[in-house]
Amino acid sequence: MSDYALQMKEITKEFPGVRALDNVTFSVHKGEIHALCGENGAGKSTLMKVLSGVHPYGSYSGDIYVDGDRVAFHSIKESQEAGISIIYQELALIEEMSVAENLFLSHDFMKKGLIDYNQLYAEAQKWLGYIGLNIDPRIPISKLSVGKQQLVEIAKSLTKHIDILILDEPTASLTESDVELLMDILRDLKSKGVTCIYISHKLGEVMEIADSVTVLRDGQTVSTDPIDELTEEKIVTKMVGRELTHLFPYEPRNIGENILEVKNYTVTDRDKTVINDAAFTLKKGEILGISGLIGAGRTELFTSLFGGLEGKKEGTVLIDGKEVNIKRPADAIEAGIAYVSEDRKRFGLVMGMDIQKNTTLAALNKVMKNQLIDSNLELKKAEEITKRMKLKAPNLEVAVEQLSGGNQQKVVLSKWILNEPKVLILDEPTRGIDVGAKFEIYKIINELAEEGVGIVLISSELPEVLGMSDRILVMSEGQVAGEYPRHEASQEKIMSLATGGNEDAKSNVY
Amino acid sequence: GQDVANDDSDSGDSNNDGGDSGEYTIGLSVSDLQLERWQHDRDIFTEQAEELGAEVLVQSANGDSAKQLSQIENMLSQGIDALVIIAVNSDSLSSVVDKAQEQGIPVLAYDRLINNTTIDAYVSFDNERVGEMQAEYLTEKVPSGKYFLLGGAPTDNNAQMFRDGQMNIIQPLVDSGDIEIIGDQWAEGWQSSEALNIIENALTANDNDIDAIVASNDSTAGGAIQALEAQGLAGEVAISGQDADLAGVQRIVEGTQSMTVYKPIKDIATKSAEVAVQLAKGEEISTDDTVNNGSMDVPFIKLDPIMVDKENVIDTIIADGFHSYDEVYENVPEGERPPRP
Amino acid sequence: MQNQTSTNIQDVKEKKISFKFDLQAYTLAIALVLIAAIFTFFTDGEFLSSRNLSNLFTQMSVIAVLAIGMTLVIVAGHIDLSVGSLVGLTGGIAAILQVWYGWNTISVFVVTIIIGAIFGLWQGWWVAYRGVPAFIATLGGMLIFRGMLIGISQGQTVAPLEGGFRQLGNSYLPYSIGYILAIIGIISLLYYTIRNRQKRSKLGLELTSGVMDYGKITIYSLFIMVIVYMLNRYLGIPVPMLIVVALAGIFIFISSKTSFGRSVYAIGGNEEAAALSGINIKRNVLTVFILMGALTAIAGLVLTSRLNAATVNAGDMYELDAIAACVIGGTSLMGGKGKIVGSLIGALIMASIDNGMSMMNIETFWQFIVKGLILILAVWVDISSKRRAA
Amino acid sequence: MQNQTSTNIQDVKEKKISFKFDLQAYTLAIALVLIAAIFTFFTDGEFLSSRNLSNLFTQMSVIAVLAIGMTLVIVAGHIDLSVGSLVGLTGGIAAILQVWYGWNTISVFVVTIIIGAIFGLWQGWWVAYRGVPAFIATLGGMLIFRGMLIGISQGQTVAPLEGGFRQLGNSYLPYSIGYILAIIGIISLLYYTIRNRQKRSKLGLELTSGVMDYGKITIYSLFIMVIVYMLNRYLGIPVPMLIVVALAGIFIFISSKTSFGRSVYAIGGNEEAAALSGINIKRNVLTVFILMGALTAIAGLVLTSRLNAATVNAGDMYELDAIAACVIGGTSLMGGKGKIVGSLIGALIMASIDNGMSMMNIETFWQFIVKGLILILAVWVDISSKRRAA
Ligand SMILES: Nc1ncnc2c1ncn2[C@@H]1O[C@H](COP(=O)(O)OP(=O)(O)OP(=O)(O)O)[C@@H](O)[C@H]1O
Ligand SMILES: Nc1ncnc2c1ncn2[C@@H]1O[C@H](COP(=O)(O)OP(=O)(O)OP(=O)(O)O)[C@@H](O)[C@H]1O
Ligand SMILES: O[C@@H]1[C@@H](O)[C@H](O)OC[C@H]1O
Ligand SMILES: [Mg+2]
Ligand SMILES: [Mg+2]
Repeated sequence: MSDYALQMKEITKEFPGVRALDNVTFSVHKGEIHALCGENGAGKSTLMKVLSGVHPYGSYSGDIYVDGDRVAFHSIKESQEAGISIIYQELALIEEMSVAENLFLSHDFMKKGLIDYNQLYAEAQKWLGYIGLNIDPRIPISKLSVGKQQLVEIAKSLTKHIDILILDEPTASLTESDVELLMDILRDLKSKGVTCIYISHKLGEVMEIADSVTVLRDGQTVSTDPIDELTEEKIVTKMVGRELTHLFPYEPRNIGENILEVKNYTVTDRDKTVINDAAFTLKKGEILGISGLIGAGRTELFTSLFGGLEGKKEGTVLIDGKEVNIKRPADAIEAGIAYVSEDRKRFGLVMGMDIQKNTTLAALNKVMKNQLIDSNLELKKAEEITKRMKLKAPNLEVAVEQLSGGNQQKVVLSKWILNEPKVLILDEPTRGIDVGAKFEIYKIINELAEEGVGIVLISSELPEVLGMSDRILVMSEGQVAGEYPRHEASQEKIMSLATGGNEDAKSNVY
Repeated sequence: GQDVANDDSDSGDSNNDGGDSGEYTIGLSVSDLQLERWQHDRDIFTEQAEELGAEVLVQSANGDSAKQLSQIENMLSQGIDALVIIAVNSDSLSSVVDKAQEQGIPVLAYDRLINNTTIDAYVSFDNERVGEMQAEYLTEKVPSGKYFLLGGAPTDNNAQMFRDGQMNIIQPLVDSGDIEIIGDQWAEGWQSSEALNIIENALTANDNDIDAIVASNDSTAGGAIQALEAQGLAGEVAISGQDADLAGVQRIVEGTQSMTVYKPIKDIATKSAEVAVQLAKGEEISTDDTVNNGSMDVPFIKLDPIMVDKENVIDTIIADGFHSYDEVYENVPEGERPPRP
Repeated sequence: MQNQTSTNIQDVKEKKISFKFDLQAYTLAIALVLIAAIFTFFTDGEFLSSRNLSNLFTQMSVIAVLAIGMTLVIVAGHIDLSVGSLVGLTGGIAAILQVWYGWNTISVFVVTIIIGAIFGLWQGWWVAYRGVPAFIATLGGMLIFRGMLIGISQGQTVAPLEGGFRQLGNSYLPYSIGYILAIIGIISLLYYTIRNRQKRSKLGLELTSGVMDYGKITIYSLFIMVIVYMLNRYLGIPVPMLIVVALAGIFIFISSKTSFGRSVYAIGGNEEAAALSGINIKRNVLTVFILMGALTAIAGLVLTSRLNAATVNAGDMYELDAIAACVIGGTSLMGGKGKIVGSLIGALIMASIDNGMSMMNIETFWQFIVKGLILILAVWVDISSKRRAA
Repeated sequence: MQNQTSTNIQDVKEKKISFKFDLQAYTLAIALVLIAAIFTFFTDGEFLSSRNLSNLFTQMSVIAVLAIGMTLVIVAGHIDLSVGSLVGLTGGIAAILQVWYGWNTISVFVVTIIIGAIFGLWQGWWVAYRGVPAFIATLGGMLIFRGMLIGISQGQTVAPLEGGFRQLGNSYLPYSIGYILAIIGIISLLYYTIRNRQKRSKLGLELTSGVMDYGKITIYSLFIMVIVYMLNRYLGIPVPMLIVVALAGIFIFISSKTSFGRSVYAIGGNEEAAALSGINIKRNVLTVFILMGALTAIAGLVLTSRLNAATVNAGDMYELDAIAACVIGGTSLMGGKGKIVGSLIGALIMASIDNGMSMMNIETFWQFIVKGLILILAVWVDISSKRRAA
């Protein structure tokens, strides 16, 4: 018997116009946690989809060995039966269905004849408990935030019999504490002999959990090394093909006048107070970080300010010192606000539309002449902005649904930056983005701030908030819990505010 | 100012396609084949015309007047010698008939008149007369009482004409107070299921107190009779019909339907075939009657519809060979059948 | 600590959700009650008479059977435009087998249903395995089946049927059997609830309040008894209604209790996610169409039996009524959402409108207009009350 | 280094994709050509005769006009089942205004189109502002409009029309004007391409190869000239065809060059994302329905003119043909995707099947069956060749 749980040899996979995998070789030892790293579009997800039968046998070339035996999966079911379970980068959940039903969607438990719902719920509750999610398994998935959905997705794969577990960016929308929980689960699984393949752009996690790391670049294998021979910097260098010195390119800037002022802002949605008496300011050229736990109401506060949330709003919003009344997103755009949503698939992109049209969707007036869309001008603008974002795509006429996750995120960013906003709200803007690209995005954020744009950076990654912001606002349970200027902020202080501790920082609110 | 003459030579070779089967080609455009009778019309017409040495192209328009228009256009471009039309709608074919006339192709209106254009002959029963016959029969059997009017498709022009005929007879009796109209409903698409629901509801609303149902054809009568049957009223309530569909005639001999109006299809089809072949040959035709269609007096070959009830089935429908004795009496016990003719 | 917080928020939400959920199911019933009230008023109570209720349930039966299958088809994210034609064709085949070839009723039924399933399979194959959009595959079917019917029947009305066949659509259950069935229904409802509560408490799951559970049962039982009593005051439960209830029961069971049923909802909800979860999309979609075909054949049999004849234009446009019943009942044409009970209420609403207006003897053109308006209003009432509740 | 690589890859990729793109647009045309070839063979060439082409284009015109609007409606994620009835109603109103009230043709046209737009607005209002699913709102419309038509026409056919009205559907352009229009078309094509190339090079955008661009123009020009020549060999370009071409031009322009058009695609593709991009969903959806209403009125005028009469059942079921044309043409019923050109080819395919079979004098019931089969096969050919290309 082989001591490899998995070997993939000379795998080549082409999409129309794209060679996503080019002779990739990839071997994983039994019982190890093997990280797979690479830039956006390097081919990580594609490699895993080849393995799991999403791209069935025959649609790629090369050989796959599981436990030393050559396998040829024609369908996802076959790979499942062989003990391979995968958590996809894009959530594979049915919105209308309950948490419990989603958990056992493809489980033997559902397959054998009739469904015993009581058993299903009991079983579901057990698994949810295991991953630390205390929710009623009967509520529909659509009621959960992306982070919680991600946890359900993880639980879903654990319910099956697994020899090899693949996690494609499982932590993209998790908070630190949930990430810790996941790490514990992985260690637990490892101790039970499960082999894990772990894909993440968060190299800290990789260093913490992985036993060895394979790096892909442009569809080719760069190297496979044991973890003790690697550092974060080394991995980055292998990934991007050059050295990247510091991750957060923060530079002190001139911070100008108040550009956005929010006072006594309260949102109620059908008797439920969603945002309670929020107040804060944002200055020209300032980067304001927003931190908080999942469900703290960060997204709700800013979507509401942007006019994208139903419910009754009270309070004052001033832009450039003038009071504005934003009823719908069009008003916000008019007033110079842009909002990059955290859920790009649902709120950010028209997936079936091509890149060019997606980038100009919120800024059509910028590409119109005499009331008509000038497609050449449109192409020009789209090319400029996507070049600046270092978007990787065959051309601008492909539908965004064909892009890798990270590149989709860049399209969303392009779309809003093209709008030349005064206030740019970024909700988890680097979710699923590789280090190299992250660095580019940070640079762009800095550039924009330098140009005088006021930037709101909502992020669940504390290092990002700490590294980029001039000032950090912490939210908790629909309220602004407090704030720290850059030099006073630290992980501990923020966490304590976010969980409702630290009374004295609350008085810091202006 | 267009030169129409050039078309045939250009698009070429479409004129008399060299007499492979017959010397003449007749185009027959049928309204639809969803009603039983038109199939008989088509079959008999074709058979007769072929006997007279003509070839027949048949198309059916599924009751869609625009489709019929298109189909006739297509026929015209195949170089026919005469055109026979069972119009979906009497008023909606004038432009294409004009076209045919421009090309010198004679047109015969079959069963339904075509208005506001030039046509060469019209062979038909009178639709209003059909309605009158239905009402005459019922009012004779049930001179006073509660009448329910069951119309045909609200979107069929002919249904309106039958109703006009019925009212010619019934209205005076309504005015005199002998007859009370307790309901007036129309069955979409002449569907029996619609008729069934309508009569079920009518019986319910009137506590089964209905004396006669003026149904405009046999398929709607069929549905209505099902509703009567469920109340044990089949045969008790007088009900009219039209077309002498086999199922209808069977109901008549079984006593559940009072009458039907038989439009001797053999007559109309045979006569039309004769006239069509004459027209194709370019011969003159002579008729006694004419009817005005809004733009001319059309030579009219008028055929009489025949009222059929239990008494005269054998002398009319069976004698004509429209349905056979065995078919018609299939569900009647041997002993109760009238003697075989 | 964090978990603590989120659990609290969660609890509040949850209660709201379960309350909302119940309301969602009943909001459509409100529209139905309104419609019934209006017609009852205008017909001096006739509309709710035993006899008319009996008519109403019989009149809705064909569309209701179709709507049951159509719900599955639409939930799976597809559509079936061919059901009207197929009702005609299967009904025609059944009548021809009996009237022209003298087959006995049972063999006719069995063969017709099998034929329906085969036609369903044909369409499902194009949709599932050849990727032809259901709209086109079944539009094709609509034409093909109608053509076949015209071809084989030569345009003739095929009638009359034998007694056994005729009873399918035209007979009633004896009173006693009606009551027995009702009581069996109520007892099993009770049994099921009690067993369910026991199981839940054994598994340590949260229990819904007993008042709620038993209250519901009381209401349902009352409802069942009243309906059966009303129908028994006339001729008894009509057989077509029994067929609808039985099929509805079976298909509600299939859709909620079997993995096939859940897969259908998953496929319609998010085909990609369903595929990634290892659900066999093709086979399940094929099955949906086969079932639709079989149900259509049953509808064809009921219609033919009711008319005691098969006509060439039978079933014309029924697809529209069946789809409308589903949409009124809250089924989303985008797939993934929809309930059989809703579709049945939808079918009942449609039948009520037709029935009520013909009872009132409204002029034909007004019937078209009023029906159109009521449809829009009924769905609007449903939607806006749902929205308020949400 | 990295950029370098990706740019290189980019170049190679681009060519492949742009080829694919073209193929996608033409794969449906392949199905059309196949169908035409088969019919031409079976009719000894008659199918492609000048005269029959003229017929064909006229016969497809009403559905084509509807399909143009329906494409927008479906792309926006909705559906319109009322177009058939509304064709009938607007046509009926037009005929009544002229025949019964003696209005002149121009006023009749203007008023009818306005009325169509108002009915569209009524439906759009329910859909956009009241949240009633389009299926129900327009199913209601279907009934209401048909009822209104029966009511106002009292079931009668309204005929005949005046000369001016009649010409709309029944006349032809003089040969010379046909050629002049063709030449104007070709010149503007050329002008547009040249100006576009200039602009692109001014903006520093990559230029598609001149051979490609001018090659395309040559092919299009040839195509235009051949069609015009063929039609002029008979009576000239039929006016209904001219109307279709003009409307198609206008709506292709609207859908690709205006922010309204772009918004419609975005709304259908992802309504939530569109809303957050500042697009006013309600107003745009309303506009789509208003346009659909106006186009339907135009279709109604053409049909009435062609029939020289307004009948009570005119337009019956046209919604199905219009939707089918769109779906055949690649428009997705899920919204967001679809092209007017595709829908026009779809309409042409449908008309060709009807026309070809009637030229072949196939028996009616076979016509149903064959049409159904061809529909399925045509779409399948389209889909599978696209898939192969992808
Ligand atoms: N279905 C598809 N059709 C066409 N191209 C695809 C498809 N899926 C992936 N690609 C392309 O294949 C390449 C590799 O994509 P993949 O999703 O594997 O990247 P990744 O390494 O997972 O990136 P990320 O970190 O952004 O998720 C990309 O260029 C992408 O555009
Ligand atoms: N459509 C919805 N229906 C029900 N609950 C919702 C909905 N959207 C959000 N919520 C809940 O409202 C709370 C606030 O969510 P919000 O997304 O604003 O939090 P957040 O601080 O941005 O967290 P995250 O990191 O998940 O984005 C969460 O508990 C979330 O689950
Ligand atoms: O014979 C009748 C025909 O004339 C009418 O048009 O449609 C119904 C038929 O019954
Ligand atoms: Mg990926
Ligand atoms: Mg958030």
